[in-house]
Amino acid sequence: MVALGTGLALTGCAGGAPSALDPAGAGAARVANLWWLLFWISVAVFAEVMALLTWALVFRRKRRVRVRHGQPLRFVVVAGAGIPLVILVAVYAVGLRDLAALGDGPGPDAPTIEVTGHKWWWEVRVQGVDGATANELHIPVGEKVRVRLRTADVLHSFWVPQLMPKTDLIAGETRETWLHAERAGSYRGQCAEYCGTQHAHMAFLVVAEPRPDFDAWLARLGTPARPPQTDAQRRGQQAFLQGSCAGCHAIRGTGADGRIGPDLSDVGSRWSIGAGAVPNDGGHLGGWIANSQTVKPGNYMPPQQVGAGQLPDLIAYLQSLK
Amino acid sequence: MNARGGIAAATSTEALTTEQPVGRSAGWWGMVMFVATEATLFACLIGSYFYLRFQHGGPWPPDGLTAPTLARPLLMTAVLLPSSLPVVWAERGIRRGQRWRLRTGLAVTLVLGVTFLILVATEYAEKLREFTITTNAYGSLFYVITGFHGFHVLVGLTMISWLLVASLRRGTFGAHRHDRVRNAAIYWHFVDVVWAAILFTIYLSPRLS
Amino acid sequence: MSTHPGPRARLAGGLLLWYAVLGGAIAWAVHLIAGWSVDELTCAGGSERVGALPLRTAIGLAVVLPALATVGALLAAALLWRRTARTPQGVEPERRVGRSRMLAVVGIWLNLLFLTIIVLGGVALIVLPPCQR
Amino acid sequence: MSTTAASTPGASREDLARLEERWAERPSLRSWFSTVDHKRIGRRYLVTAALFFVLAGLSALAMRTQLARPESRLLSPQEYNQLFTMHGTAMIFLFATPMLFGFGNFLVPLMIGSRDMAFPKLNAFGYWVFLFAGLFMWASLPFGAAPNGGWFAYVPLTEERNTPGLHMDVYTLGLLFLGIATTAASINFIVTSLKLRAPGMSLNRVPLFVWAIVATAFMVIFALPALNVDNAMLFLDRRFGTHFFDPEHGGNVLLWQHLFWIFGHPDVYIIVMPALGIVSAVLPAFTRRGVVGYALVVFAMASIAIISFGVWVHHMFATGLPPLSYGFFSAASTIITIPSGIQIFAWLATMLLGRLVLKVPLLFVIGFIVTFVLGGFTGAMFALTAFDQQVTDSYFVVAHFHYVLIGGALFPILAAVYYWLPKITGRMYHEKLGRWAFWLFFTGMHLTFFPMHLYGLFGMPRRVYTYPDEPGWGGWNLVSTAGSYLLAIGLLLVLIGVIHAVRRGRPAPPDPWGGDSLEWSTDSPPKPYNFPVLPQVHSLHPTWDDASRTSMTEGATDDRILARGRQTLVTSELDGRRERTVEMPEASLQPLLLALALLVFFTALLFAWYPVAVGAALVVASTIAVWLWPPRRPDQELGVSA
Repeated sequence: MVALGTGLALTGCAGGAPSALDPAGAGAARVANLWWLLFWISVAVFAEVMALLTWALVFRRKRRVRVRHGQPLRFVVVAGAGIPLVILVAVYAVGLRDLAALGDGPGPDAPTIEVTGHKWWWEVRVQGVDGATANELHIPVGEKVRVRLRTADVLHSFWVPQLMPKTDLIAGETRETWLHAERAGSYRGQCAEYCGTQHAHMAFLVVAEPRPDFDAWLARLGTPARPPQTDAQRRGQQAFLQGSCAGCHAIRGTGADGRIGPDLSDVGSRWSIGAGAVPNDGGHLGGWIANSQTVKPGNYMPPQQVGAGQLPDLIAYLQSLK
Repeated sequence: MNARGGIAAATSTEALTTEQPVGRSAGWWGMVMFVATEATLFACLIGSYFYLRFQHGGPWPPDGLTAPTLARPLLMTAVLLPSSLPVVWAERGIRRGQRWRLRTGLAVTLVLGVTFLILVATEYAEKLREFTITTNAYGSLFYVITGFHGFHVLVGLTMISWLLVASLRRGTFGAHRHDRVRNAAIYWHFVDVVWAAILFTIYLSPRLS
Repeated sequence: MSTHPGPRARLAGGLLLWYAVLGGAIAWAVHLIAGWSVDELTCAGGSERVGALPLRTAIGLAVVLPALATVGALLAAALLWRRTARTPQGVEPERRVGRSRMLAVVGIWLNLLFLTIIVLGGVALIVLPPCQR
Repeated sequence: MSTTAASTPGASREDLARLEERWAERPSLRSWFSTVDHKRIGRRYLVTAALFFVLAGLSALAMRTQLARPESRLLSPQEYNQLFTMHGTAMIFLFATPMLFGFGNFLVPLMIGSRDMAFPKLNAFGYWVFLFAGLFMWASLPFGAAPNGGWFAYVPLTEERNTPGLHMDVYTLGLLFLGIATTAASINFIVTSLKLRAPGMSLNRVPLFVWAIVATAFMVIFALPALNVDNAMLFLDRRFGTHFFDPEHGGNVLLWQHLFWIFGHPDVYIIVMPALGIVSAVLPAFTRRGVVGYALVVFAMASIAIISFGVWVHHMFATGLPPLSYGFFSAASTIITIPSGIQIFAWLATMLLGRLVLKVPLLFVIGFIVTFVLGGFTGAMFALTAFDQQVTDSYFVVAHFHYVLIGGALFPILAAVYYWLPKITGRMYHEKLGRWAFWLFFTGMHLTFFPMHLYGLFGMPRRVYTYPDEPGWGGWNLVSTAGSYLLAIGLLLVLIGVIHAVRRGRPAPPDPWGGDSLEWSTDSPPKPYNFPVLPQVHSLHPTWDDASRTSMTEGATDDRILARGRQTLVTSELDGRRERTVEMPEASLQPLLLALALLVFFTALLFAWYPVAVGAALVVASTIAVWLWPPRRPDQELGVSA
């Protein structure tokens, strides 16, 4: 009963969530298939156990029932060891096959995306491209892309449920995984290894897009940020460069080259502020700049002394960086 | 008895159902279990040493530190390992009710143990000039493992002196009452055996390969 | 069969009983520690050889030798099981034979179980490349 | 089946008076602090562990309330992170193990027919250390200095530079302190079960609960050192600048994980195993027959105890080690399911052949089977590396281990509470109240944790203080929260039931259930000396067999009454052959003093008052020296020749 309920719930409610049961790529698809195999085996065995339990409860409670002192060892051995052994060995073999499949990464020519975990955001670079972005990486649809994982501080874990199982980011070492998406779309990922105060807000987005769009993203990543177009944006840029912002953040082509916080060269186009803390719109951006501690308590950006007149300019400038 | 007859005898129902282990006291089991958990502690430390060493790769000791020299550690071994013998001799003595053997044996072990600790101190005095516990992981391992063992020697020596003081009084140990002697002896043998493992790990293994 | 084995035979028999019960467990522990540490540490060092041996052969030894030791323990447990099938006449009835019989059953099962694990580990060795990440 | 064994004692009135004089502790403040009676100590373990359970449970309720809705701001992330760390740490270390050890303390000597544990003073010492260590850790919470690195405290997050302050020092020192208690209790259990069994209790007649406690104790002996080494190294790293876990200076962060899980996985079974023993102890009374396949169940416990040491890397399947290493651990993790399966089917067979008496303890056992089996399925799934990498560190794993731990430990613990309440307090509980408690708890438990499987699969990671409103997350989280309140009400009813029983319950007969093991052949609650006559055991179910029962009445012999001193019997390790009588220690304040000195020692280390710590260490050493000082005896008795 419980198990059937699960079945319904699993198929009914997963749509739209970053669900491991709604795979969009080769890695996650294998695991989803494995899950359904395991699920149905579990349902069958659970039904068996419940049937025996019910039998006992229904027929062995009567006062007249005769207690039998026999030792039905064959039953215990067959049902408790024999059948499970067969199932487990089979499942173990399937598991090994899938493990080997997950190890079957991209060829040497595949693009390599370098992801560095920070408390609490993701720095994204592409091998051979001189530029960085944050909390968002693009991959071409239908191709395997190598992802090289490092951490700048504590352990994190790189997890895109719809595309690929987790790989931890280990301090002092480099790990590799790969991503593959069969259909275009945006896939939510999140840090899965507890990493301190704001572990909850360390999400990222994997955007799978056709190869030309991916190439365009690569090109944008390697070129200077869009220069300011309006007066407000120009004043905003000035405020950015003269204020304390540039000490921590970089914007390509402006001389701002701080490496402590995320590179902001394309901040206007990002899906969120604070690695999934709030949506990326003017109001939230202003709130973040004024005092990000109210938005994402504990993060490393101190409240900024920005004049009330400067804030709209700064917002306008940052939003124009697409 | 020939070999074949021996095997037949050893695999008879009688022999196979022999109680083994049998007849140990509660105190003996308590001490053995305590030593077992302590031995696991040392195994974890030594395992950590090799784990860090092989994960580190490259030359070991790292950062241009020199591999430990062998002269002093071998001298320390020569002092510590034989120190189990007087304890055995003392224990056998008290089993026969000979209190003088107990006192003499314990005193000799005490001297050997203290000598060992003095040698550890001179070793540290020299090493501390080259690296400390905070220099790198190797330094941390070196001092923590040897220091932890040194602490065990100290605890063992405290037991030995405690026994010695107790044995100087009348009415404490005898042929029928020597559980405490036996338990302290087990602990001291353990401290000795662990030293052999540490000698291999800290002093000999960097010279291999 | 001698009914009054000497003290040495008794000691050997008593120890054989524990080999029958725990032999597989210890063999498996050796297999696991050796297989895992040799694999992980050799790969961490960037080599695929342990001394003169290729890594696969070295790990293979860590599978085969413990498996053989476990088979030995299984045979010993089976022997113990047969020897305790009937209560012998005379000295000390029942209790210690019953106790040994139970240990024999436990031993047979333990050894079978550990043999299975070691064999499955061997399968992994055949299927998976030792240093792939 | 006997219900009258205790009312016709085989010992004479004079013997009983002498035993009373030797063993009874007069109620006084001093005796409250100095007691060494395993039954009083066992009760204290139970009450104290229950207190810590309430605290950890309230932490969980606060967390569930925060998670009821997406983007909730009820708790700050700093508060939430301390709460979930304390919840996990306390449930594992301060509730589950001590609670089960409490039952062990109370029951093991009774079940094996002894008058106390092998080392009664050590037993008292263990309790005080447990109490102080628990208070030491919880005291940090009101100051906002509680551990906040998760119960497995991964480095480098828990290193000084990432988590400054006392948080993780409380964790490392608290667990090192507590480890002393757990180790002491384990050694005591092993030695007690090896040496103090009643004559005739050979290994094949040892109650399954005692087997479970012994297997657990062995796991503790060999697993806990790994945790202690780990914590000691972390403390040294944080406080004294060593570099064990610092990759920039030759350290390695995975060393922490290896050592932690070498302890951590056996610890899962350290918690579950005694609970499985409880199930095997409860079933015979309510099925009117012994558990099917005694030897198989013993085998299952032995094999789980051993294999549990070889599966730790399955907690590290996402750390990127070579897949072949994973293969070995995956094999062991898969196969460890089999002994559990054997036990489950042995219990089912027992129920299918016996006559079920559906009282509250059996209800909880049935709840255990349903829940634990579900947890077992997901457990077997985690053995498969590929699947594990997808769901580890998600709410799926949270669901899994709550099914295993609540199913595998809490259900049996509650069964045990109802089953042995008459023996412990001498009072019967209220059956109807118990049934209500069961159904609320059972429903609440599944309502809370079943949905976690779902939102785990839907991609929600664990240990987040809040979450965005993704489809399938918000709604199911609300269900979980509602369930957690239901669960809490069920547990509240258990508490009310216990209080009601103690205050108003009917007096309990010696054997209200018709149980099979020796504790049912003595008074409820047992006299300070447990048994007027130590039994001679003739079978696996001594209370059910005439020969064993009469050995305590008509067959009573002086050498099993032992009224001339504070004595009990020592028997041989395997066959339970009688060896000699031993003198048991009297009540003493030394255990409390020693534990207090250790408390000062660890507190001083926490606040870096090192001279105080050295002073406390000297007090520790001298207390032990006095404790063990040999009593003076005449030379003749000692057997001294020179």
